Amino acid sequence: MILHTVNRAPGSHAALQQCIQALSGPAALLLIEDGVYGATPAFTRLFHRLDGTVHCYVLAADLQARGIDALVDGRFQVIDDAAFVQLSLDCDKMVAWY
Amino acid sequence: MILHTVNRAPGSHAALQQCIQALSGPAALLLIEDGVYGATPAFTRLFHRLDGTVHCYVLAADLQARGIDALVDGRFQVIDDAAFVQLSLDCDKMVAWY
Amino acid sequence: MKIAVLVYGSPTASSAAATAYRYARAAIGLGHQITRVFFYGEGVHGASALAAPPQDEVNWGQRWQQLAQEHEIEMIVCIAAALRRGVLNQQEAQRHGKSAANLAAGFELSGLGQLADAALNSDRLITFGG
Amino acid sequence: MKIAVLVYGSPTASSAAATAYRYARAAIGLGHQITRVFFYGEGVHGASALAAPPQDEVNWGQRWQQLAQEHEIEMIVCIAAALRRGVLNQQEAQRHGKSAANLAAGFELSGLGQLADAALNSDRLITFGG
Amino acid sequence: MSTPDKQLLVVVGAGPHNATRARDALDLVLTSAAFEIGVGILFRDDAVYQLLPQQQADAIDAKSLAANLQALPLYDVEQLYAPRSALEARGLDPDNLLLPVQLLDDNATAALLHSYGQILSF
Amino acid sequence: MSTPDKQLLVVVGAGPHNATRARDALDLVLTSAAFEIGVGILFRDDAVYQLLPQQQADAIDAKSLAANLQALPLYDVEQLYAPRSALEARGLDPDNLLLPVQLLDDNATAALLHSYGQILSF
Repeated sequence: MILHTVNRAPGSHAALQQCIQALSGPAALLLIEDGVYGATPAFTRLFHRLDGTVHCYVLAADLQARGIDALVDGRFQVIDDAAFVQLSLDCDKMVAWY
Repeated sequence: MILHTVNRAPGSHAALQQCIQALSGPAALLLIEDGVYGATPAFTRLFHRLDGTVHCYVLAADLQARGIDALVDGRFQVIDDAAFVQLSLDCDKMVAWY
Repeated sequence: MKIAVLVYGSPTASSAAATAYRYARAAIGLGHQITRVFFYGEGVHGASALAAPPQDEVNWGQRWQQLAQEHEIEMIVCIAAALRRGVLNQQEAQRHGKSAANLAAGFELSGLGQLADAALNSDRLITFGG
Repeated sequence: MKIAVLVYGSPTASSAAATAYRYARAAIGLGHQITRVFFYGEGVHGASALAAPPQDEVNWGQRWQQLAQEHEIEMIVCIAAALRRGVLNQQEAQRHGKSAANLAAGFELSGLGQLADAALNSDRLITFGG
Repeated sequence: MSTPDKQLLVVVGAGPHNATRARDALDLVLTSAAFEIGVGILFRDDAVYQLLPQQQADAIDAKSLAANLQALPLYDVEQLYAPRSALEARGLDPDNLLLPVQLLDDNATAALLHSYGQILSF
Repeated sequence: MSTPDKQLLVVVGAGPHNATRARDALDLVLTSAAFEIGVGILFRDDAVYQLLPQQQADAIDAKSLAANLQALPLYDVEQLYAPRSALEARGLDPDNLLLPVQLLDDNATAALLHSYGQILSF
């Protein structure tokens, strides 16, 4: 299983779209840094083509820093740094989209 | 008159779209650096909302470096560095989109 | 598990150094080993000894130094990327006729082979882009 | 015309320094005056004396030095941005207890007032973003 | 205060933690105000994220930008603008921002750029 | 050549003159090949611009990336891929590229990522 991370804001940068276009399950998609803006409802349409074998996560600290912890779409599981580490080990390899 | 410059590739970055959305004539729009990819036919749809009071330019050296001088859409006037200087002086002020 | 980390982003123009640091600290906290951190591209600026950020901002280079010392982490800075950006040790400063060196203690200049090796011989390689 | 230039991009992570240089040279060729170049944000890395790019690549800092010397251009590096990124002159190196200075000759550390002044008191201010 | 043709508009397009762009823009605004230059700010595109309340920068060991933004009125910087479309595209509530910004439709944003004597963008 | 699970895929998403990303990716590929590590390259999104013929880097005083890319076959790096959709979205002719890349539909691109033992992205 591949872990995909995205760290760019979807309002300015195509990294999230590019990742989703090249992604097939089983996979984990983790939004970090400015990528966490992608977990807000305004961008849910980007995720429609993903099926149930792609699990979506978002990093808690980056949400808090940006004041959007209360805006996260239900598709996402909010995880802390330790869970990020565990996720990266549960996956065989990773692709960073930036 | 305002000179708007855009230096990001439209395939990865929203700068060109963002510029066009906030632009009204009379104005000059100059694509430079990776922004020159925006002068190729694949992106002409982005320019449809501009009227005849917005003049579109693209920087010659950046086209040549990227091997796309033969692909420039007819809407654009290809200019050299000296013409860039003259254009920046013909305008009162500039906004760099990046 | 043995984990290697790639930092490919400027400490001031990206969050790569900060996020990678938080990841590494969490991994160590869970009992894993961070074997090597490789700084490449703009990431090499994080190895400058001369950075003097405001007192209420974090100096990420210093944070990495401390973590590396406490947990025996190799901190490798890509030598080609560093030369191009003006991050030099004494030896390279002399070789290129430069007036000073600025590579922070605890960091080592080396080649890309160290990254290729980390990719294939660690249990995981985690990339933090810029 | 009196033209000021803002370079707001790393010389290695953006083309800002290169494009600004070509613009400045063309302006001088047309008989205009480049009064000041202000390096801000990641742009301050362009003022490092330690950069040692491969011999077949341009050292943009050196190009700026030559142009500035020939045409009496003020080259101002934002002091706050430079400190944060480890670009220091002798005085700042001493003040912050750093082992060396690395600001290239011909560049001067100063405050943001020099940018605000350039914006309002030049005929044009041309920004090259990163 | 200076005449309109000598006023400066600082345009910022980056979120609060995207490099130092937001802080660099703000520092230029505060410097200009200290020099008694009339100065306004346009928060375009992702920069509207700077205006969100409840940002906790310490969660990522960063310095709070919001605290500095909220000090703008103390420096008599009161020409604060944001395109309504930038907030809408990001699903943000214009009634819940940490600064009193004037919301502009896209035509008004374009007109704003024309109205200032000088523009600097980040 | 190494077994598939020990092979490395270098994914690059940047054009030829966007920072040093393209060159950094290529340098890692050449280093890996020198260490006799099996290595492939996926040119995704804007990276397909690297494959355009007739780039004249000297027009902006830059070093030619194309020259180095064309040397890849000499180093036995022959696993070269690009998504067909990336070329189409940019209006580029797949029959006029400076390297013989294998074109993939989006499903095949996703499958490619799964097939390599390790991935590094730029």
